[in-house]
Amino acid sequence: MGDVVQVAVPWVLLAAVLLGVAALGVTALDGALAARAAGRSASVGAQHPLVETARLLRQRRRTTVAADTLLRHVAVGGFVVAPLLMVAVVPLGEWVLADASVGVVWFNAVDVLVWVLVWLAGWGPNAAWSLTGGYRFLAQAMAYELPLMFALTAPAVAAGSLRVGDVAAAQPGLPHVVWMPVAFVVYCTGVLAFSVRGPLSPAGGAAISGGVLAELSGVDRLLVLAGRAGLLVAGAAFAVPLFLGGGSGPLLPGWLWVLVKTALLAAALVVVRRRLPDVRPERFLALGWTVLLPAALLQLLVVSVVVVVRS
Amino acid sequence: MAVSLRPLQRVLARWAVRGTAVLLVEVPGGWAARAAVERALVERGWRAASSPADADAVVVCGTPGESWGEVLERTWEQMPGPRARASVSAPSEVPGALEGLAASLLDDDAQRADAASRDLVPADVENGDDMHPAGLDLAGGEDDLRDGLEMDVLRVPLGPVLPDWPAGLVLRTVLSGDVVVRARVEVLAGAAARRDSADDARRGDDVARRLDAAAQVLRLAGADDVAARAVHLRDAALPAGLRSLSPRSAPSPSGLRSLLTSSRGAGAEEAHEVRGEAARLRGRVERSRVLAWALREADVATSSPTSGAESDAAQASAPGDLRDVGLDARRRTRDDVRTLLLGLLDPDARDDDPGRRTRAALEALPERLVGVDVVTARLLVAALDLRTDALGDDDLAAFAPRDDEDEDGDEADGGDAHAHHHGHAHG
Amino acid sequence: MSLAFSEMSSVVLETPLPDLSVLRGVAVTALGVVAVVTGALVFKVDSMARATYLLAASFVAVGAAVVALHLDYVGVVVVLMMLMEMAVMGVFMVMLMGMNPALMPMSMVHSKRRALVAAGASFVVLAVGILLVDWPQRSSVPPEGPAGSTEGGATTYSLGDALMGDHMLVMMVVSPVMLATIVAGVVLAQAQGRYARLGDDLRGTTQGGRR
Amino acid sequence: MTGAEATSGWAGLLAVLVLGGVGVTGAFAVHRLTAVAPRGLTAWPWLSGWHPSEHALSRYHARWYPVTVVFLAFDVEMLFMYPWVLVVADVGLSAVVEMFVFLGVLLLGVLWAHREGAFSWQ
Repeated sequence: MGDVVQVAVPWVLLAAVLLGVAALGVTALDGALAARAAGRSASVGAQHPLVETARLLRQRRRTTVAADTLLRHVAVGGFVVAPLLMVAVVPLGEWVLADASVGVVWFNAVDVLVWVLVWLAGWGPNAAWSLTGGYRFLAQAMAYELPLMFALTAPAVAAGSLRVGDVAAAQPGLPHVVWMPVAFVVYCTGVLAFSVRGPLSPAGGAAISGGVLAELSGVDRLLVLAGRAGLLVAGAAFAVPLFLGGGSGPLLPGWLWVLVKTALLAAALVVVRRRLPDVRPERFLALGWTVLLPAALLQLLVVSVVVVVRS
Repeated sequence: MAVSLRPLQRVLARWAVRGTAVLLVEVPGGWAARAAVERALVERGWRAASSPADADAVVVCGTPGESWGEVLERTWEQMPGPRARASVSAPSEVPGALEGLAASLLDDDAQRADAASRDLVPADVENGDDMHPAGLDLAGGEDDLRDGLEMDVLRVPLGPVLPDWPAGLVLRTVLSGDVVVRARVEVLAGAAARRDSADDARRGDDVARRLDAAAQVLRLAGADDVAARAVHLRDAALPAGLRSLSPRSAPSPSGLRSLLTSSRGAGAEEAHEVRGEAARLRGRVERSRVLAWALREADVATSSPTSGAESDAAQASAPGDLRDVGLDARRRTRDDVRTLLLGLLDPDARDDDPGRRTRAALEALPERLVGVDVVTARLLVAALDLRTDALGDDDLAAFAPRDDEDEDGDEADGGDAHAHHHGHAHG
Repeated sequence: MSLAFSEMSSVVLETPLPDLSVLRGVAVTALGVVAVVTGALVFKVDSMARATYLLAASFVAVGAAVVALHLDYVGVVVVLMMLMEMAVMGVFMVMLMGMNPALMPMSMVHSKRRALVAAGASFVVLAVGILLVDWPQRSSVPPEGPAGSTEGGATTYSLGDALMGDHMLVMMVVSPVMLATIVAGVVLAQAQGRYARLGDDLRGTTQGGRR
Repeated sequence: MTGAEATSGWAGLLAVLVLGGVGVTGAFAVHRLTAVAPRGLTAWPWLSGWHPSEHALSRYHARWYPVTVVFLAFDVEMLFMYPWVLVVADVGLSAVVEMFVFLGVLLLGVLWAHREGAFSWQ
C-alpha cells in the first residue's frame, strides 16, 4: 500500500454523498430488523428512511415558547456537520480529504463536540423532557469518553503516529483488531454511545418521550436523525483505518475495501444495538469507570510493551 | 412556482402517509381499543409516536370524560401538522378510523388550509416581564433532599397523554433535575370506565392485559424486539370479541399470527399455546443477563412497609432528610422492576381484584417515587400494571383531579418551595 | 472512477497556490478577531448556556489559530479540551447561578473597577512584553519524527520527546497533584460518602453516621 | 513538499465546514417548499397535555456532579498521552514505565472515588 494522498477540496461532495447513502443504509437495516421483530415484512421496514424523510420534509417546523432558538439551530445543524468532520480524516484507500498529522486527536475532538450538540439540543427548546435528555447524555459521557480516548491511543501507539493514514498503513498483515480486541470493543462501545441511539442513548428513548427529540419536528428532526445515523457510520468508518487494516485486503481495490469494512461494521453495530436494552447512565457510569477504563488501560499497556519490545 | 411544486408535494404526501406516526391516548376503559389500534398500526407499517411533535395523528382510545377536554385540545394544538385525529371506543371501529386518518393526511389541500389557518404563536403567550418571560413563571428553588443544595424544581405532570402509561393516570411530579422530589396521583376517569372494565373482567383477558403491561415495560426499557414478541402474544391471548381485523391484514408464516388472524375465538387449545409461549418469553427475559443488569436497582428509594424498622428509625431521627432512608431501602427493596416484569409474564399468576390492587398501589405510589429518577419511575409505573379502569367510583373520587393548583404545598414539606429570584445576581 | 479521481487531484495539487505565509497571517488574524469578539460577548448575553458556549467558541478560535501556526497537536487538543471542559462547566454554571440561568437579564461582571484595572494592567504588561522582548529567531526545524512528514506532525513528536525526556519532572509533579484533586474534589462534592452509608465501622451495621 | 500538503489537511476540514453549512441551509430552504406551511409554529412545550407551570430552563440539578470532578482531573492526563504515543517506540521502556506509573497513581484515585460511591448516583 502506498502512502495516502490528500485529494482536492471538491471531493468533499463525494464524501458527503457516501456518508449520506451509508446513513440511509443503516437506518434501512434498522427499520427492516424492527419490522421483522414485529412480524412484518422486512422489505417494507427497509423503506423506513425514505418514508420518514418524506414525512419530515412535509411536516411543519415547530418551536417552543421562549426557546433558545440560536442554540437550537447550532445543535440541529451541528448534528449533520459532526459526522462529516469525522470522515474527513478517514482515508478512502489511498485518498483522504484532510491528511491531518493529528487525525486521531481530531476525531476525538469531534466526538466531544457531540456532547455539546446533544446538550444544546436538550437546552434549546426550553422543555422538561428535552432538558432531561441532554443532561442524561452528559452523565453518560462521563463514563464512556475516557475509555474511548484510551482505545483510540492503542492503535496510534502501535503505529507510532497520530496520522490516520499511518495507522492504517501500520497493519499490512495483521489488523490491529486481532491483537487489541479490548480496545476495539471499547471503541465500539464509544461509537454506540456517541451515536445517540440504542442501548447507550439516555438522551432519547421511550422512557423520556424522545428526550432531545421530544420537541423537534419537520426538517429539524430530520437533520438530527440523519446526523445520528451519520455518527454511527462515521464511527464505523474511523474504525477501519484504526483497527481493521484500512484498505488492505485481497482482490478488491483499497477504497472498496474501506467501504465494505465500514458497511459491515456499521451493520454489526446496528444489530448489536437492537439486541440490547437501554442502559441507564447510572448503571453505565460504574461500568465505565471500573471495567472499561481499566480494561482499556491494560490493553494500552500490552500494546506499548509489544511496541517497545518490537523496536 | 407553487403550481409546479404540487406534484412533488403530492408524492411526498403519499410516501409520508405510509409511515404515519400516531399518538395513542388511552382513556380508562379503552384498553381493548388501544390494543386493536396498536395491532392495526403494525399491519399498516405505521408506528406509535413518542410526542405530539413527532405525531401526524392522534387516536383517542375509549370514551373520555369531561375532565379530558383540556388535555386533548392542548395535545391537538401542539401537533405540527399535517395532522388528523380520530376517536375509537371499540376494536371494531379501528379499521375505519385509521382509513379516515390516512385519507385526511393524504388530502394535501385540506392540510395546507389547516396549516394556514393556525395561529403561529399560542394565544396565551404574553409579552411578560423579566420575572415572567412570555407570561410564564420562572422555576422556583428548593433545597435538595440529598445534598441540601438549593436548586430549581420543575413541576412536570406525567400523563394522561403519554405513551406506555396507564390510562387516565396523572402523576403530578415535582422534579429536581431528573429525580422525583414529590408526586401526587390523580386519575382522569373515562365516561364508560365501569361498564367496559366489567366486560373485560368477564371475558377473562387477564393474561392479555398482563402481557400488555409487560410489553410496555420492555418498550420503556428499550428492549423493543422482546416487547414486540410480548405484543404478539398479547394479541394471540385476546378473546375473539376483542380482536378486530382490518381488511389489509396479511397472512403471515408464523404460527401465532395465523392463530391471531383466525378470529375463531380463544379456544382452550389456543389459550394453552399462548400460555406456553408466555412462559417461554418469561424464560427468555429471566435468562437475559443484559436485561437483568440494565433493570437491576431500577427500584425505589422508599420507606414502604417492607423496609423495616431500621429505616423507620432513621426517618424518625431526621424528619425530612431522606438520604439515608433512600439508600437503605434501595439496598433492601427487592421487588424491583425486573421482579414485577417476570410476574407479569407468568401465565399462572392470578390477579383476583385488580381494582383493589390498583388502588393500593396508587396510594403507595407518591411515597415510593421520592428520590427516584424519572426513567425508573416510568418503568416502575408500567411494571405495576395499574388498571385504572377497574377502579370503583369511590376510588375515582379519591383520586379526582384537584383544582387548587397548589402542587407545591401538597405533599409533605413544600413550604419554602418558592422562587428565590431577586433582581440581578452575579455570575 | 478511480482514474478521474487521481487525475483531478493531481491537477489541483500542481496548481500553484498563493504564498502560504500570507494566507496564514490572514487566518491567524481573523481567528484572533473571532476569539476576542466571542470572548467579549460572553459578558453581554443573558444566558449561562450562551455565555458558556461563546467562551467555548472563543477557545476553539484560539485552537484554530494555533493550528494555523503549525502547532497541530496543541491547537486540536485546545479544541478538544475546551469543548469538554466547557460542556462540564456549563452544567455547573447553570446549577450554581443564584438566579434563573437563561431567561432573566443578568450581569456577568462584578467588582467592575478592580477587574478593569487588573485586566488593563495585564494587557499593558503583555503588550509591552511582546513589543520589547527580543524574540529568538528560529534556528532549526523540529526534528523529523517517524511520522513527521509535515511540520505540524514533527512538532507533536518533539513535544512528546520533551515530555518523556527533559521535562519528565512536569509529569511526575502533575500526577500527585491530580490525585490530590480527585480526592479533594470527591470529599467536597460527595454528599453521601462511605461513612455516611455504612456507618462509622464501615460494616453497614450501624445506622449511617450523620454529618 | 507541495502547497496542499503543507496545510496538512486543514483546507479539507474547512471545506467540510462550508459544505455542512451550505447543506443545512439548503435543507431548511427545501423544507420551506415541501412542508405544509413554510413558517414554523410556536407551541408550549409538551407536558402530557398540561400547560407548563414554569419555564423548564432553570438551575437544573445534575446529581452526578461528583463524577465530573474525577473526570476533569483524569482527562488532563490526555494532554500528555497523545504526544507520548509518538515517542513510545523511540524512547523505549522508560516511557512506558513512566506513563503507567502516572496512570496508576490516577487509577488509585479512581478506585478511591469508587469506594466513596462517586460513581453511584444518589
